[in-house]
Amino acid sequence: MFKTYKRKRIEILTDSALVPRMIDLLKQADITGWSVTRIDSGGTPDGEWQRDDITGASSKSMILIVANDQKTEKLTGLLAPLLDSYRLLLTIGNVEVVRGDRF
Amino acid sequence: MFKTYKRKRIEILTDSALVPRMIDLLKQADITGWSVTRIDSGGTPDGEWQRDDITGASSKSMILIVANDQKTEKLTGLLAPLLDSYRLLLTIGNVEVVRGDRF
Amino acid sequence: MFKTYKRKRIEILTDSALVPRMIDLLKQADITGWSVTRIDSGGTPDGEWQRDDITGASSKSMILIVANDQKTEKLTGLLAPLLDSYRLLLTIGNVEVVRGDRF
Amino acid sequence: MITETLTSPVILFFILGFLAAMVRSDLAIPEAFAKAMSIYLMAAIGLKGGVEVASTGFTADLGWAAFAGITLGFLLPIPAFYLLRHFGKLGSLDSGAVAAHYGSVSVVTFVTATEIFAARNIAPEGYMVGVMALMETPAIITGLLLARAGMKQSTPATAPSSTSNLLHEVFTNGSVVLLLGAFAIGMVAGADGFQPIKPLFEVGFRGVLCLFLLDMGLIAARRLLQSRQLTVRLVVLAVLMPVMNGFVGVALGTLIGLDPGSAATLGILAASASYIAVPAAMRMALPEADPSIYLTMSLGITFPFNILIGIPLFGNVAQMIG
Amino acid sequence: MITETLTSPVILFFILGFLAAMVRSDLAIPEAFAKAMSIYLMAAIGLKGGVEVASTGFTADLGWAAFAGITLGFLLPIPAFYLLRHFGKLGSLDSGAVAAHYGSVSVVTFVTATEIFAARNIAPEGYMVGVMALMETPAIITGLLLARAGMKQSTPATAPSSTSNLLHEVFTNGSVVLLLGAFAIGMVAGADGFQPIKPLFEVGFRGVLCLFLLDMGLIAARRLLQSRQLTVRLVVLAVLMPVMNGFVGVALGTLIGLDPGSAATLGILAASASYIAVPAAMRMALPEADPSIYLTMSLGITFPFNILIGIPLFGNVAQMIG
Amino acid sequence: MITETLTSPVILFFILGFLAAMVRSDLAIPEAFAKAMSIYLMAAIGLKGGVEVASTGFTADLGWAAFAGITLGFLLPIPAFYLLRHFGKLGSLDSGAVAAHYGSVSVVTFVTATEIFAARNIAPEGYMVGVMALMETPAIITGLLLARAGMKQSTPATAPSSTSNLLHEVFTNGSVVLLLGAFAIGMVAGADGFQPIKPLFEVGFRGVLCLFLLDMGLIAARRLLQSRQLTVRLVVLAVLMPVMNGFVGVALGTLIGLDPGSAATLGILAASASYIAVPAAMRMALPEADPSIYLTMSLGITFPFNILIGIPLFGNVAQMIG
Ligand SMILES: Nc1ncnc2c1ncn2[C@@H]1O[C@H](COP(=O)(O)O)[C@@H](O)[C@H]1O
Ligand SMILES: Nc1ncnc2c1ncn2[C@@H]1O[C@H](COP(=O)(O)O)[C@@H](O)[C@H]1O
Ligand SMILES: Nc1ncnc2c1ncn2[C@@H]1O[C@H](COP(=O)(O)O)[C@@H](O)[C@H]1O
Ligand code: NA
Ligand code: NA
Ligand code: NA
Repeated sequence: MFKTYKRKRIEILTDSALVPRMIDLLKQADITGWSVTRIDSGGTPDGEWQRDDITGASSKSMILIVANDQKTEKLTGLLAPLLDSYRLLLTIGNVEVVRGDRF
Repeated sequence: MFKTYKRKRIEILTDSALVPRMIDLLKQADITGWSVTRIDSGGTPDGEWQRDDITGASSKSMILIVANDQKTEKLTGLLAPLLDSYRLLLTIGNVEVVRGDRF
Repeated sequence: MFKTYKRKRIEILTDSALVPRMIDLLKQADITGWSVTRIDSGGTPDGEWQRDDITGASSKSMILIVANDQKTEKLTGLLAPLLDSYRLLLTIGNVEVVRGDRF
Repeated sequence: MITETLTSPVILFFILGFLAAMVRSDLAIPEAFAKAMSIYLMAAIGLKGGVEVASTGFTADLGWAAFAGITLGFLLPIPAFYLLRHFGKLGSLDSGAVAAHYGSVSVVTFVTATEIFAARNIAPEGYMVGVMALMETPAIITGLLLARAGMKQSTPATAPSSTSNLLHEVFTNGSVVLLLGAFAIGMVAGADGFQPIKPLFEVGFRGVLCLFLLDMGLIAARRLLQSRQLTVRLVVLAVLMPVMNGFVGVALGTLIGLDPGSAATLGILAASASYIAVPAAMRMALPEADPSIYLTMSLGITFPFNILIGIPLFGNVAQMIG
Repeated sequence: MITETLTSPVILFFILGFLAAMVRSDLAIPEAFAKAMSIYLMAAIGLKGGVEVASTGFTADLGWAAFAGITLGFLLPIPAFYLLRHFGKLGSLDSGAVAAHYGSVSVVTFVTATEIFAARNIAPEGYMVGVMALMETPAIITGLLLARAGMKQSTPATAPSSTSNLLHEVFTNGSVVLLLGAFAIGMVAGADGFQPIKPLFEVGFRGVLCLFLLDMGLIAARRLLQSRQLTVRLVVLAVLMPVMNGFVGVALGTLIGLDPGSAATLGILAASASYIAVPAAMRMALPEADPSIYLTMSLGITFPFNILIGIPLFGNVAQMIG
Repeated sequence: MITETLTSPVILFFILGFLAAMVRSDLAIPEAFAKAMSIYLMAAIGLKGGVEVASTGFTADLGWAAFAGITLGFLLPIPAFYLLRHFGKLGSLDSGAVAAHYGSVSVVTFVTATEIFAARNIAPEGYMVGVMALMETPAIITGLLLARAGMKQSTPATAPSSTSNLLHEVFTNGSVVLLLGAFAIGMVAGADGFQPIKPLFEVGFRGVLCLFLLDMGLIAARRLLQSRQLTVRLVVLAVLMPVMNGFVGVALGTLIGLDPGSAATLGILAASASYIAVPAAMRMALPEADPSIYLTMSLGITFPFNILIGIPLFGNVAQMIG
């Protein structure tokens, strides 16, 4: 049988233009694996937006990361002060993975 | 240190044509933040489908929402009767977020 | 009132070229519902990649599945030996769903 | 005319796409590209129609053709609904949704027919583009009324979108706005104003239509392969309804005095089933109706039928009775 | 010139898109298609400019125009910043970000102006494409310096991206690289080398511009509808700044001896606000600035203003004083 | 011929893309657009080839060229495999996967070569498009047999996709279906039937090729920058294999009596490495092989090598020995 490990599943929703900056932060938190997907539209109390590739300034991406508790803690610490000014959305959930040593 | 809050992470998988209707329901549940991403293909016992932008009628989207328990309860109540007839998929998971008062 | 059921939310991140193979495995695990979305870029310790539709060989997809514990167990068993050689990422989380008998 | 049709590259690309999907090839046209071609084709035909009307002016024929088109749009769903309900054994929701598709029109069937009729020297009048745009939406209204009348007793959990919402959706539908907008631009710009942008909209037109039909062939065949709800009765109706509607259209067109090309075009408009405006509207207005029924009938059967048989058929009929 | 402008199909497509979004039509251009058109337009104008310069050679005029353009790029954000800060009541971060947009240029405004001036027989010189490319980035630097000077006291939690990073980003910006690269290719290839690829880049040009402006109309109107931060003062500035900058540009162009078409083009470049290079750079360099302010002002107000009024206005002014 | 090649806009756009990626510019071509251009190019060359063959008929030359192409496809992977295994130090899985790429062909290398040979008055025969399509898949079969022979002892956890599945995948591969389908349409339609759609497929051809090569330049350079697995030995092979295969191809083409242009084209087909059909097939059939090895060698090194050096080289060789 295979063994599963408890890890964190982190989602960061951010402007696509800021993805490289976020990846720098991931690396600072010793995280070396991530996946990015585009978000097409969304809404906030201020209004709604659609992805628009012409300006590039109003398109958002979701960064998905699986990491252990320690790296998650470190990343959250790096992100927390930026959440408001950068308009990030950060969620942290629990998942089980198989090859635990990879994360 | 920063404090984290327990919130619900809700996913609604729906036809892209029905996204505006779903957003109306979100607003009825006092939810003001959401993110939508396109789904490219999928399958059900009835068969498989691929996204197709010509008719627009066979493309699906995922709406992602972070909300507190009370709003989640309200939304689930609004959605439950529609799940079958609208062919929705609804999942509710637990996540931790940093700025809890926003959700 | 409506009742909710505990189910597993499974994510498989894989090369888009391997999605049909994965779907064969889902069917072997009696799973008949799934959704696929494209991933746009990502990184590993070896380097970073961007989706590229010309060769098709460097584009990745995420398969999302909601399933009960038994099917999840079966699927994980089928996937575990492939995780390394196919470079898959597999996460399993807990969610609540409304129409539990469907999964 | 049928064999001539079958050796035209436009049609051959449709067949190529259809066969490729049937042998389960992984050939795929990126959707953004398909959508872009659809927008290009609509802008091009709208412009050309508008430029033509700018030179001919509003004639009585135009008025009659528009009136005939709108009338067909409102009325054709009614017999379709009863056939679907009683011969097709569909519920009233699904019957209303399908009927709306057959009362409305298919832009690409229209474009292909125009090309083929032009090659046969029976090009329709420019205003037929406008008639097509006007025929896109009336059937949506009839289809919804029929569906709701049939299901009066059972109230859905939440009210379907309000009538005003729906009317808004119907009249601001992207394809209607684009077709009528480009038509208006063509009329304002006239032949002179059109000159500088003509190269793009004329040079590329038939080639883009080829690539678009390649994609439609793929989509049509994949619909057929993936469908499980399709009964023999529904297949019969997906062929019978275009034949019936097409004859009605040609006859009406000839009756009001249109030239054979325009009458044949009115026929093929009546025969065609919507694949853009109506599916989206039905998904919003009747979310409980099963989209795989109307999409498979419209795209999987009626569309190929019209492209391969309907167009030459109604062309011949119009020339005979015209 | 304004009424002539308003009946050109290029402008009419912009108006169609604007109106369609205003009545909340679901008309949408796939983004990949819009991006593709943007790349096509930049490659085409870069090539054409380069081919022209290959035949005329580097002239003193060219040098003066380039110098004037770069100077405008560096200096125009300064008065803009003070207006935004004191009349517009924006913070220094947002003022700097907006000012950078107005110092930089809008490619599609340039292209549209070139088309309209050419139709009025005052086509600008080919090298103006190069001038435009050079004007894309200086304002970014000035805007950032202004923003940072204003917020010296408050240190952001993490350092914004380092200056070297930023300069790299600014000079390797995709649109700058493409414009200057295509310009260089045009110069190397010359008229002969351009011949075989000319068909694509010339035949389709105006038609593609129509469809692109259709999309810009949709984007502009949707920006306006979705914005909530827009104050009356900001609306005033979004019209005032292009008028001011445009007059400065035309005057400077005339002063250094450019022909009326090129002077008018320098004017419209000064008047235009960036919608590609600068928003992306600001999002990276000043993530705390609110993108909805600069995008709404630039795309929602200044862009339509320039397309509908600025272009004919500066064309007339340049002809009068030229 | 090399300097002439290097001033052609088509090649200059490739270099622009390559340099842009090397300086880490954010220039990007939307993938849907790149895919669309790839489909357009394949449809265009398929059609043109088919139309030419419709007028020349099936000749003995055509038969010999097809036979030579298929033979090369089956055999070229064998020496490649041994070089990769023993000189390149790759495992048998990776060696088989890479060998399959070098036995197959690159569509865009073919198209670029055709353009450049045509400009040098040694245009290849129309049927070479068909030969190219036939050369896409045989190497996949040889490559897999080699890979599986080498790893007989070690059984993978699950069986790789069955042979019938794989053959299906190989023969219904989208690019093969499109090339052969368009070729067949060209043959059925003939010069007359092609006339109405010719504008799109001819007018735009070279311009689209420019933009496509811009993207290929970006992709090639980014592959190189991102690769970490590349050893010096593999770099040597990525240059050596095209040279060897190219000489074999030109020699064989000359031997069977092809004109210099067609022989040079057979050479460049042999020299080129697949970047569409084979990577996808390998990912499915040999998921354990490392895609970054074959993509980097094929796209990052061999493709630029062929575009910049291979094409003029084999053109010259064919003219000398022809
Ligand atoms: N920890 C992680 N979190 C999220 N995505 C990851 C992670 N590690 C790897 N990935 C994704 O999985 C892909 C394949 O990873 P690998 O198996 O390391 O080649 C990467 O390119 C990423 O997109
Ligand atoms: N509660 C939420 N759930 C999901 N997405 C959200 C939520 N709140 C905000 N977002 C997304 O985050 C983006 C930025 O939000 P904001 O920080 O409010 O500007 C929005 O446009 C949404 O796409
Ligand atoms: N168990 C599942 N897990 C993930 N996605 C699902 C599941 N079941 C259904 N779906 C998705 O939901 C869509 C609609 O399903 P249905 O309601 O069965 O028509 C399908 O096409 C899938 O994309
Ligand atoms: Na109809
Ligand atoms: Na400016
Ligand atoms: Na080869």
